[in-house]
Amino acid sequence: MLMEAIGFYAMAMFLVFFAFKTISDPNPIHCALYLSLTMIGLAGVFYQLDAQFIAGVQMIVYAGAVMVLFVMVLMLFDLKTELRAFSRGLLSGFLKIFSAAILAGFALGAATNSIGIVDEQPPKVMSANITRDLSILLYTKYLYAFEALGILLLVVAVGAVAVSRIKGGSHARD
Amino acid sequence: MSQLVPVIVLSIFVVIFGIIIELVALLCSTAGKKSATKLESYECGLPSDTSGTTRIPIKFYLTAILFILFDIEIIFMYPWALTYGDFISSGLGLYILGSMGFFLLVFIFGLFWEVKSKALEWE
Amino acid sequence: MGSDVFEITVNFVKMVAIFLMMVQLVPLLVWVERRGSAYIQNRFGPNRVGPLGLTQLLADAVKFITKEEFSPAAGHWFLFYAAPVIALIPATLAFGAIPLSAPINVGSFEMLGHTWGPYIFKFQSFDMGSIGIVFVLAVSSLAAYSLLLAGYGSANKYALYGALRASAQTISYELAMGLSLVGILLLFNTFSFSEIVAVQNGPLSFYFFGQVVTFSGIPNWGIFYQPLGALILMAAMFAETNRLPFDLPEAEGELVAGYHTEYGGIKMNMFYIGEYGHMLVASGLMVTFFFGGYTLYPLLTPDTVAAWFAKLGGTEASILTALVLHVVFLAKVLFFLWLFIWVRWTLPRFRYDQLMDLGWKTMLPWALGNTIITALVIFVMRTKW
Amino acid sequence: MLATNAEPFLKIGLNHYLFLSAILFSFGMIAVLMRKNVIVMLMGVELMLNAVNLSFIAFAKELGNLNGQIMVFFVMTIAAAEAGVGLALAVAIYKKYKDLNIRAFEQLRG
Repeated sequence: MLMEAIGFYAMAMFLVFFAFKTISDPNPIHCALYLSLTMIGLAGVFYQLDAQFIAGVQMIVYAGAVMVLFVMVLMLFDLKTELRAFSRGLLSGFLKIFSAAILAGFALGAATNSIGIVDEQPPKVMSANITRDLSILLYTKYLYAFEALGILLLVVAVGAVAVSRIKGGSHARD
Repeated sequence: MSQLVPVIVLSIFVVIFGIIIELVALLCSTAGKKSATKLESYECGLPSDTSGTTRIPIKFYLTAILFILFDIEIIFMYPWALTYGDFISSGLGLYILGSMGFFLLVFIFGLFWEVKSKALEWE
Repeated sequence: MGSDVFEITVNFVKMVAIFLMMVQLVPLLVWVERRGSAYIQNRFGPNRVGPLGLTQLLADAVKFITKEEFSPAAGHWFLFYAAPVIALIPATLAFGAIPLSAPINVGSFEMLGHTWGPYIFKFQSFDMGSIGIVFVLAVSSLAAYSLLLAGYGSANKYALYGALRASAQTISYELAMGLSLVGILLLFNTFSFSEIVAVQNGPLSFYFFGQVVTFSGIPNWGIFYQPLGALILMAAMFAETNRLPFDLPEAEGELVAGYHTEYGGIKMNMFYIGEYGHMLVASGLMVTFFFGGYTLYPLLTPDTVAAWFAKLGGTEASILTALVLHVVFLAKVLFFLWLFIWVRWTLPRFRYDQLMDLGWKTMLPWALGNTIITALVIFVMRTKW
Repeated sequence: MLATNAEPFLKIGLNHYLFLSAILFSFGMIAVLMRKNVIVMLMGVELMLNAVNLSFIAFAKELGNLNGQIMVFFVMTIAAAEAGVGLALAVAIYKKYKDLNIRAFEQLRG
């Protein structure tokens, strides 16, 4: 129990630290790198929660693909450190901070209040081969969603190519 | 959890190993004169011109996004490959083949469209 | 990592030893590569320092360490120094998950007035169990980061362009690599390395219209079912390791030295360790998926080798068996490493558009076709008509 | 006595993971609300989605039910697609206005 707690708190501190760096660092490329570290840490947490295959997918899709795309795009732009990383404006700034604080409070409060909603149950034993059960479930109960995702990915591929073809400069501000 | 500990330990070990090697190299390095020219980015001997944005072709970015989309489709095939034998031996072979066949059809259509629309052309 | 001090220590030492094995292979391979290329091109290669030029490696190491250290002023020094360290991680972690030999069974013994219970030590850094293959793919997908960091940290146009080229190439060929493995997974229906090795340790046997057909004397290797998959995996691995004929990121005619233009000395060498580590992982994966891993049915299987040492009994027999099987594995891996070097000095370099065309328009469709045909054949053959 | 007091902190259960998830979600939300750079805002969205994934997986483990994991699979797919399209739009905007400030999007009409 003690080792488990130490593992959890170490992992949680890792995640919270890098998530904080993600949103607070002025240089966008650093943000992307911190976020990819957060993703890798989350994959570790998923693994610990008996979602081994999902953890692998998290690494491949998020850390290995999406964040590489983010870093590549940021290099494409050649952005320097932003002097004013956070948006300003007195009223809107106040409103933003206020709403962020309220929403964060709601999220934390919901998490705190959900103690006891799920009854104390004897820990259910996950089957020996979770990945196999997961795939059987994916191709039977969720077959429709799976096929729909296939079509969604096709649409996104077509859309991304179309958007990237937009010619720049013809209607520029100046 | 117990399976994850060695992975974390090995990663930390490798990082420490790398840092130690770099530190040793830093200690043993021959001291040279640090001139502004030496610290400049290497550009074949011409005076470096680091001002101005480096213009990177949009192609790289487009390749990366298409990679993400196809990568996800490939990842969906892994659980399929894992349970393919189970489905066949329980008599559901045609079902699993058909359900993946539709997905693959969409995949092939997407790839065909990308090739056709010259999104994958490099010159 | 283990339940008591002895097990934890052994596991840690084992992990470090496997990592150092990977690191140690680099100077040896560099020597083989130099001498081999010289042989191929009818030259001598480094032959002055020591017998056969072997101590050239030591001289090089001294040179690498004593090079002057500096980072470009315009660059980002932390990322510049972090990139070589990060380059080591994916290859190390991926290599750690591949089983290098049969597990060692250690019986209980007395030491320091304490009975240490029976242990089973896997001959690999860590066993990821039922998701081994996904783990290797996941870890090797992180390889793009060190390239991008090197390019960004150097603040050099050639380095940045080389890094973008390298990472675009790496991720493009990752698709073909991932898809070429689907065929072998369809056959063996498992993500676990040890199960894949166990299946291949036997006579060639498959379903033929619902009937099991067995050819005794021929091993049940993946290459006999998936020759195209093996070929695509091998080609994709060449691109993943950024070696000739796919070493466009460092095409010196166009990009000076690609993403390591600004690197010198030991930092450059660490990139080399990463590259050769990737070669090692690639060879290990080829051997494990298509060539029976550490077994060589019918001659050297865990059972037959254990029978040689049956007289010794217990722990010693287990250790010796594991070592013999490890030699089998190493022999296979060294063949593929030599193949990497051989191809490098034989084929010319592609052009970048040819490279991308090969990845997206040739290898991806072929891998897709391989998957579809494999699925259809397996469906027809395994169904009881 | 100490053991019983410390038990809520040492016995890691669903609540701990939900709390972690809530913290990460709040961070993502703050990034979306308060950063100027469009791409960093997209990163905030990714962080929020990941926090939700974490609570899905924690519930899946607690209830011994794999539906949560399947849902995470789908969320990841859609998040990756969303990131792709979002970045495509950001690149298009950058090409037009040479700026990634969220203010540049105010020009987008007609």
